[in-house]
Amino acid sequence: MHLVRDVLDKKLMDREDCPMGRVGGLVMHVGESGPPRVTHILVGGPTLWMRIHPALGRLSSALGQMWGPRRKEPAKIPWSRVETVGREVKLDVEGKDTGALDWEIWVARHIIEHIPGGGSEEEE
Amino acid sequence: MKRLLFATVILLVSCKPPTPAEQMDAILSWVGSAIVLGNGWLRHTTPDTYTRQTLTLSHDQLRQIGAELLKSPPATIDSTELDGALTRSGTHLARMAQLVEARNSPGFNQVLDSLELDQKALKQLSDKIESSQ
Amino acid sequence: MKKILQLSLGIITSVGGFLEIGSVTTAAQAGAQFGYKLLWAILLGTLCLIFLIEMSGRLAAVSKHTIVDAIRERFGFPFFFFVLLGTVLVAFMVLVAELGGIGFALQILTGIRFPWWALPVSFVVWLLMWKGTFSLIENGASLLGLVTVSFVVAALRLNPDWTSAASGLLPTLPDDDKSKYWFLAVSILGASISPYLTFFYSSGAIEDKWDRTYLPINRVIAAFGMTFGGLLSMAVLIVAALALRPKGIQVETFQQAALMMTTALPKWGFYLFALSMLFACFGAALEISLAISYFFSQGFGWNWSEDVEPSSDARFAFVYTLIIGFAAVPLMFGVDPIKITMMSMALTSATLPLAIVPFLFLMNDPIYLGKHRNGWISNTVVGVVILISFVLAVVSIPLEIMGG
Amino acid sequence: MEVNVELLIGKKVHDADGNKVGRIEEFRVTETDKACTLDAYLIGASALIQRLSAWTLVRPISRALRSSNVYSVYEVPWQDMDLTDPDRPKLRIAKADLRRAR
Repeated sequence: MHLVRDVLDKKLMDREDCPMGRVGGLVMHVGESGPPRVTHILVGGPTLWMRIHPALGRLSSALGQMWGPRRKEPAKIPWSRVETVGREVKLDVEGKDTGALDWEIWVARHIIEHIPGGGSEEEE
Repeated sequence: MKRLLFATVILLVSCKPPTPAEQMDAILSWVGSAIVLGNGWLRHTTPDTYTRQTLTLSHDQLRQIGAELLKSPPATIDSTELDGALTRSGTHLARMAQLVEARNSPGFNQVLDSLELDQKALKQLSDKIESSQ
Repeated sequence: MKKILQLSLGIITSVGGFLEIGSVTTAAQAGAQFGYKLLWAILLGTLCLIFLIEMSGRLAAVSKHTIVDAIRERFGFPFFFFVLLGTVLVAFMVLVAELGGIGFALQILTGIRFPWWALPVSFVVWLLMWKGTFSLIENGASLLGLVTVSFVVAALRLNPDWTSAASGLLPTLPDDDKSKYWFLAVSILGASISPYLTFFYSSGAIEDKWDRTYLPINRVIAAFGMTFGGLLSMAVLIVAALALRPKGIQVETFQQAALMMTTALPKWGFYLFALSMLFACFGAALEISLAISYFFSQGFGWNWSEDVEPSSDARFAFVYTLIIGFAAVPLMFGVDPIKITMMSMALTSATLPLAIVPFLFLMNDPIYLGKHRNGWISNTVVGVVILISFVLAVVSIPLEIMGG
Repeated sequence: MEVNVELLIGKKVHDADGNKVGRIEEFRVTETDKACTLDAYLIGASALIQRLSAWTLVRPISRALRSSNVYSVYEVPWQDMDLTDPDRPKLRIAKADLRRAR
């Protein structure tokens, strides 16, 4: 398997087959002995902008502190939760619990549901 | 880099305002539109408001382009003749717009006929300008 | 049986959805100023579009990826972002032009000027997106768009000289006004090869859950739908060449374009033109808004579907809400839709390689397409046409800006 | 030490003697039960083409242009890469000792 071609930027699906973003970054642990291990999948915001330019990454995290769901850390999913890597990356997690859907929920709660016909006030 | 600058300069120099022939084409385009439109209105196939608005627009455009053209009239034609033809068609266009508002078809028909004469005069002038180029 | 129905529906929708303000304005200007001379540009653009549409449907049916999905996955976020920036900016300009087209159609019908229509029109477009489903939007808008077939009727009634029309299918050099000629050629190519159409089409194939069994249908829809669509554009050009050109009328404004069918169809010509523009621009505005939302959602991996409630794909709904709202602003300030149209069509040509070159790479990718990947014919046709459009655009846009 | 894989893409690599080797384009990994370990770094233009899965398009073109350029691709086993400074990846060995993949 190749990390960039087969994993990075692939769509992430949660336990219920709901899309929860794309693989924005991968954290690798490089130890003193033994081969490096991929430990986490990163999703969203600053991780993405950092790939274009570090300054954009910093701007994005600064803006993220002022507006929106105000998450301090990017959503991080342990590699052990990966079920399969195929057309999509299938995860054994609940999308909402990972933080990857924070923005989706924030936009739904703060904007969409305030517009008439925007859908259910309360899900679940 | 130098070559790029050179090319830009050439482009800027080659860029020029519309020629008198192009301005005459634009004027004829507006007069032609007014005539087609007028005929349509007489047959009751174009709505009043649209007809009136478009005639007014033609009038405005004619005045604007005409004024530009008369600032530096081409030497090959008599500029008083051009001025006269432009003024006449302008008046006719304005009159037509009024007559649409008054729904006066017979009167409109008469002015439309005169506008067609203006068109011929303008066309001759335009041909003269074009052939002299 | 179901597939035959889908097939005919597919063709009808592509015909009804083909014309929009860009193709009408560029074809009308070309016909009014150069007669049949620019018919080749429509032919070339339509040929390229047939291949692109077939390719985008094939990619979706075989790999279950839309073009945008695949660009993000294969080329990574930084590259994807630049494609997004360029494509969405141009598509946004086209959206402004379409909304302006609706406003203008309403203006000539009612006499109320188009800036006043900007807000109500945007609101109706948004409301349909908010409440409607994908099939309602695709089928409803394109069925109404079938009124544009009246251009063909008008063209036939004017008895065109078919031999000279046919000679226009081969490119020739103009006698004068060269920069305008090439600029129009570029704008026609841009109006025909609209990338948003391919995004829309491949997203539709995913929404309709296409699989490999749809490959023949896809091929027929692409070939026939786009050919008929291209014929509509040609009809507009022919009508303008026969009805406007002899009277010296150039299409500088929408009001002048509205006269083009009155010669062929004296009684209904004006109203048919107004309704054609109204419905065609309306359908296109919906398609472009959807295409932009699809672009963001697929690229970032958000949930997207036009068939669920807005709160279930909040960011998808948020994007089109924002985009449609912004698009109304320049129109309220009275920006001339015809100018925006001409510029956005030429810019479409200039930015074509941005999205289409990576798309060509994807269509040759054995991982996505296996044995269904492109043959050399598709690669060559699309590659060459894109190259031509790009080169012409880069040369003629500066000329037009300087000269005009 | 934690390293961001996505930020390593495109980074220039030098060998132990300071010679330029190429850019990191791809990472070969082995997926075992619930873990994913790195085998090798792929460096060079060919690694990029392979990452874009673009050989079917590039090969006929380069053949048509009769370009005799053999695109280089180096496969660097994980032991030979020094990522102490992730912005300046280094090899622990000399370029000449590298294995060329393919």
